[in-house]
Amino acid sequence: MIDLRSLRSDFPILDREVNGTRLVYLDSAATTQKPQSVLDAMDDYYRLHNSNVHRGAHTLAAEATEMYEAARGRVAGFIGAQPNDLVFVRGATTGINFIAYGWGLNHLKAGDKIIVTIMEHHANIVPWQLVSRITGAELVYLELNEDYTVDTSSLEGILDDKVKIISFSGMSNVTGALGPIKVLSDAARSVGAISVVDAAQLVPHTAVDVTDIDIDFLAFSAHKMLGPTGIGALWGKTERLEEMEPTEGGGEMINTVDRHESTWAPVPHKFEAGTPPIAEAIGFGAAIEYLEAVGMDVIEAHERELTAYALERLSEVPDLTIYGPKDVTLRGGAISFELGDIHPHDIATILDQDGIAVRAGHHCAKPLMQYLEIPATARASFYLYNVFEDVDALVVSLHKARELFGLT
Amino acid sequence: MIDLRSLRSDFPILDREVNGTRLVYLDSAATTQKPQSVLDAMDDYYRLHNSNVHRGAHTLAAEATEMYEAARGRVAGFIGAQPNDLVFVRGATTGINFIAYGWGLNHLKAGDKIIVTIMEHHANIVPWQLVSRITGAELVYLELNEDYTVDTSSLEGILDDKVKIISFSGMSNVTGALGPIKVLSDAARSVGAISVVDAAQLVPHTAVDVTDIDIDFLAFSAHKMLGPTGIGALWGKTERLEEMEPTEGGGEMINTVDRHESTWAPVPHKFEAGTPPIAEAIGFGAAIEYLEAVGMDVIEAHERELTAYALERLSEVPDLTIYGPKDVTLRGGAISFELGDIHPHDIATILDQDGIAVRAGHHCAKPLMQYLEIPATARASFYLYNVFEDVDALVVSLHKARELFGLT
Amino acid sequence: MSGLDELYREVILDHYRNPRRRGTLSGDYIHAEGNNPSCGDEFFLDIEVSGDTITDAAMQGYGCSISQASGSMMMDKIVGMPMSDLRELIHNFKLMMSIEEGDSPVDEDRPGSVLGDLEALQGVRKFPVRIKCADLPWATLTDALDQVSG
Amino acid sequence: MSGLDELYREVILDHYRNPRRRGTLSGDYIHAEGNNPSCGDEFFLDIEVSGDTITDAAMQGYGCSISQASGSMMMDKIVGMPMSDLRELIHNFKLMMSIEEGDSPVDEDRPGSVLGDLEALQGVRKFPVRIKCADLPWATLTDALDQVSG
Ligand SMILES: Cc1ncc(COP(=O)(O)O)c(C=O)c1O
Ligand SMILES: Cc1ncc(COP(=O)(O)O)c(C=O)c1O
Repeated sequence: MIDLRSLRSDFPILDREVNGTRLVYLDSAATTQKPQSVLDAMDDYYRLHNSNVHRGAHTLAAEATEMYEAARGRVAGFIGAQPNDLVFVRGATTGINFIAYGWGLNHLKAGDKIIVTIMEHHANIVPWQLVSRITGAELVYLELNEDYTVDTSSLEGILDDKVKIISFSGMSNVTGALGPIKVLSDAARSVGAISVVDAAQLVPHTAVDVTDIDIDFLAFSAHKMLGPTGIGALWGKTERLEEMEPTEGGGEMINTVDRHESTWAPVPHKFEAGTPPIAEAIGFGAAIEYLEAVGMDVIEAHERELTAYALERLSEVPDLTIYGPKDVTLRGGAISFELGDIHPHDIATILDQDGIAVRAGHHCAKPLMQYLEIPATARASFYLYNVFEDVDALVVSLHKARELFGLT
Repeated sequence: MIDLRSLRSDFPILDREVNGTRLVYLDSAATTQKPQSVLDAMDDYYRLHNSNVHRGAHTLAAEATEMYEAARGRVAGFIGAQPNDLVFVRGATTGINFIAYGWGLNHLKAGDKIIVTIMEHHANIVPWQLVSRITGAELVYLELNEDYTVDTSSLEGILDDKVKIISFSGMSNVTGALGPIKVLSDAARSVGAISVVDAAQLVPHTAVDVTDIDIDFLAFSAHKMLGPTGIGALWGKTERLEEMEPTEGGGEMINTVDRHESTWAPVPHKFEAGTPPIAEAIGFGAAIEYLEAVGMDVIEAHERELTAYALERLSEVPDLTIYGPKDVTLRGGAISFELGDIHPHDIATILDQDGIAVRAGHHCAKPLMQYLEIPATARASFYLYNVFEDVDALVVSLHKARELFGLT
Repeated sequence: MSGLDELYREVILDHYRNPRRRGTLSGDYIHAEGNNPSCGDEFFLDIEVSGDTITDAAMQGYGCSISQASGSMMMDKIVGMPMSDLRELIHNFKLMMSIEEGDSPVDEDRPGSVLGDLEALQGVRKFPVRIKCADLPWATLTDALDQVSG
Repeated sequence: MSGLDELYREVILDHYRNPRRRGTLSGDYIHAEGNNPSCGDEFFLDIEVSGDTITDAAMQGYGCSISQASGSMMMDKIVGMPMSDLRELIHNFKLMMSIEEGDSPVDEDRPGSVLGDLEALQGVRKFPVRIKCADLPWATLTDALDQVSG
């Protein structure tokens, strides 16, 4: 059994009490807590090196630029990528929007198809709806198997040379199901389409190497992997990034600007208009450093054990229904459930009284909720700092909820 | 004489040495330094309240949401606006792009005119070029008077009902010249156009009340006013924001999402897709609190004195040419200059050896450089923490540069 | 009483599980819809008005115990009421939930005393994030009223 | 010598103020353009090649003393050189500027010793942000070479 208990002291917030008891944070799929080293890295930047990047010949500017670009290198290295193929963006949402508007708009036409899955987060649905509305392309959904994994058998009837983009989640933030990366990227390639992976839940929890998985774009957020808010990464194959139109105009993304015409800087700068999130990039780099020091294999194994334990303990709670794969090799550590007729919002309130933080709602996945014919779920999700006692506390509190609502 | 010297100890970086001497930071137009209180506010958030906003029924989520929305209220209040009319964006650049794509795209058609001025930052040029390219609208430039202020007399020949947008800087980051807000917003109104103010350099240095100046949109960045990187604000009149199309799709900006259709959340949330820059918003709020405690009138008066002193001292340096108004009532504290045939980049390097940080280059204002027929300038710029000795140090170092380059 | 016991009173769970006047109206009626995008709760309201009086009402929707019980209790309260009294009822409710402030004929210590059964929702005040749950049906009712008054 | 004195050697200021071979070529020549968007420096290069030898060259551009002097010195150096030696020259220059690493016939302590006048640019190494200034003409030359070699 992997015990990462000693890491907990690196996370200041875990010392906090909520409603008079220890914080049991089971909401890492929404956002993760930050280790001291990430806060220190940003503080150090602001206290000693703060300056705008890329524009100055003075010492602070040179230091800030070097720190910013070193962070790019670190984040790129984490997914096996070249620094110049990694664009810093506001988060996974902005990353996917950049792909939709920057690549989609100028590659889609009426009648083309974009394939997504029914388990997507709104961040991987709404941008495609917006771009479809402009281009006349059609959004086609893959549905789910009995075990909540994506049903790729229906691809057969959909896949043709009208398909230009297959965009899917590497891991569902609702069911925890892993996305069929290989099947869908192969399918995309077979018809000359590109594959886009929404990796907001994948990259934080699993080692990902973009040279291993043959995809075209990948987007993720720092705040879901120990890093700060306000930053994420968009990775693309060099050729794909070069095919993309700039998504925002402004300083730093240009080569020349005349009154009426401009030319663009090389990627990745072409997509980083204006002052970038500098401190955030540095904090992101520090988060990666922390994750690498622990080891993604260790983190993944730890989460798998926790998830297996949680699935087992939760199955003992009467009236509890889990929405997601039972097989831990098919899933990550986000566990959605219902408890009898107790609304998830009520569950969250009751758990919160015991210091337990879970999400309740549609988890920004309304089409999935409609598909599963449920309006909402409660969701517990794990990260490296969670311990088995957190699961125990959850189960105790769920029994309390049953009692309060008179479930017998 | 206003002396804000005692504030300097609030800024940790000002204790730092650069190349063995005290840091003389004259690059606040690029980005400003941060007081301890701003760093503490973000640290406090991460250490005690970190959670995603708007989505959770647990205590941390409620606290984070309250802090985030309180920050919105504070930033809005700073410019005399209602919280719901203020959108948190990545920075001024993103703010202007949102206006260009969100409002411009669906209000412009071939033959329409967008008026900007020749003193604009690329952030207020390139987005309009991009949108013009799509819509067929035409970008028209106002040029400058002898004293570097915007020549509004040429409006006469341009102003007609083809004009849909007049977008201009409230203060130039190159010449320091204030923008003719009243003349241009009146002009816009007279032909039913909207007025957009790039306030990246204005709001940090002058009290702005959007109920006083009758404009439609205003954008600015936190990092240029003591706040963190990664966040800025886009303010718009309620009706204008409601006319805008969403600029990014994703979580939190929706009302309902079906497989093929979605509807949007009310403003400002409609424009805040995904996890917002939460810690950054809180830091932004703390920066505003700091500025309000000092008083914008005091800050403005202090900078005016510093600028007057600097203009006087610089005029004593042989071979030095200033590009900007001489009259301090027409300008802010960004001073661009050339020194004989010493390239600005060389000036910056020489000054840096004395710990003095200035910018050198085109300052993201290439059309202005072309117009002035200079390829680059050196620029010194001030903020509340600068003192008269900073100007003295600058002048001494400029004499040294002349010597090194053998100017006599 | 613990906060949770105060929140989940028996009468609330009863209304949650046995909502009054669930369904839709037919004929001539006013329809309004409310939803809470952050949690997904929905509330659909039909009211029938004859002269100045609400003569019938029906609700549909889905959501947590608080939003649904609040709606169910609201139904009980409004049928038979003169339209002219509705704004005050809404105000008194919002007063109890600390959504609105102001003078009112309300007992400081028991702001819900004029509200009958609805007083059971007073415990929600200790759970600020849940206030918007309790308010959803009332916001929908306000919407319906606005349709009538123009 | 202080860092600044080392950076702004007399020979550099001389090349800055009196750039060699400023202008353009006519007839048959290779043209390449380089610029440094972050500071605005520009460098335009024309080279004339006969057989394997650079027989003429001209430059235009604008920029700081370092980029312009580096270009001017480069002009002096390359005219008359066999094309086949250019890559090595560029490599040696980049070695001196610590842009590239590698074995070379270069003196560890005086990596610029094989470069003649250009050795004066060695002082730039102490100013890392200025290295890209010194490199601009050389990046442009590389571009010109790539045009020839395909
Ligand atoms: C006048 C002006 N507008 C816009 C910007 C862009 O601001 P940011 O880089 O923070 O997006 C700047 C800052 O460089 C500026 O000075
Ligand atoms: C699967 C998935 N995709 C995308 C996102 C959006 O990430 P962000 O809100 O950081 O932009 C999330 C996070 O909520 C997610 O879970």
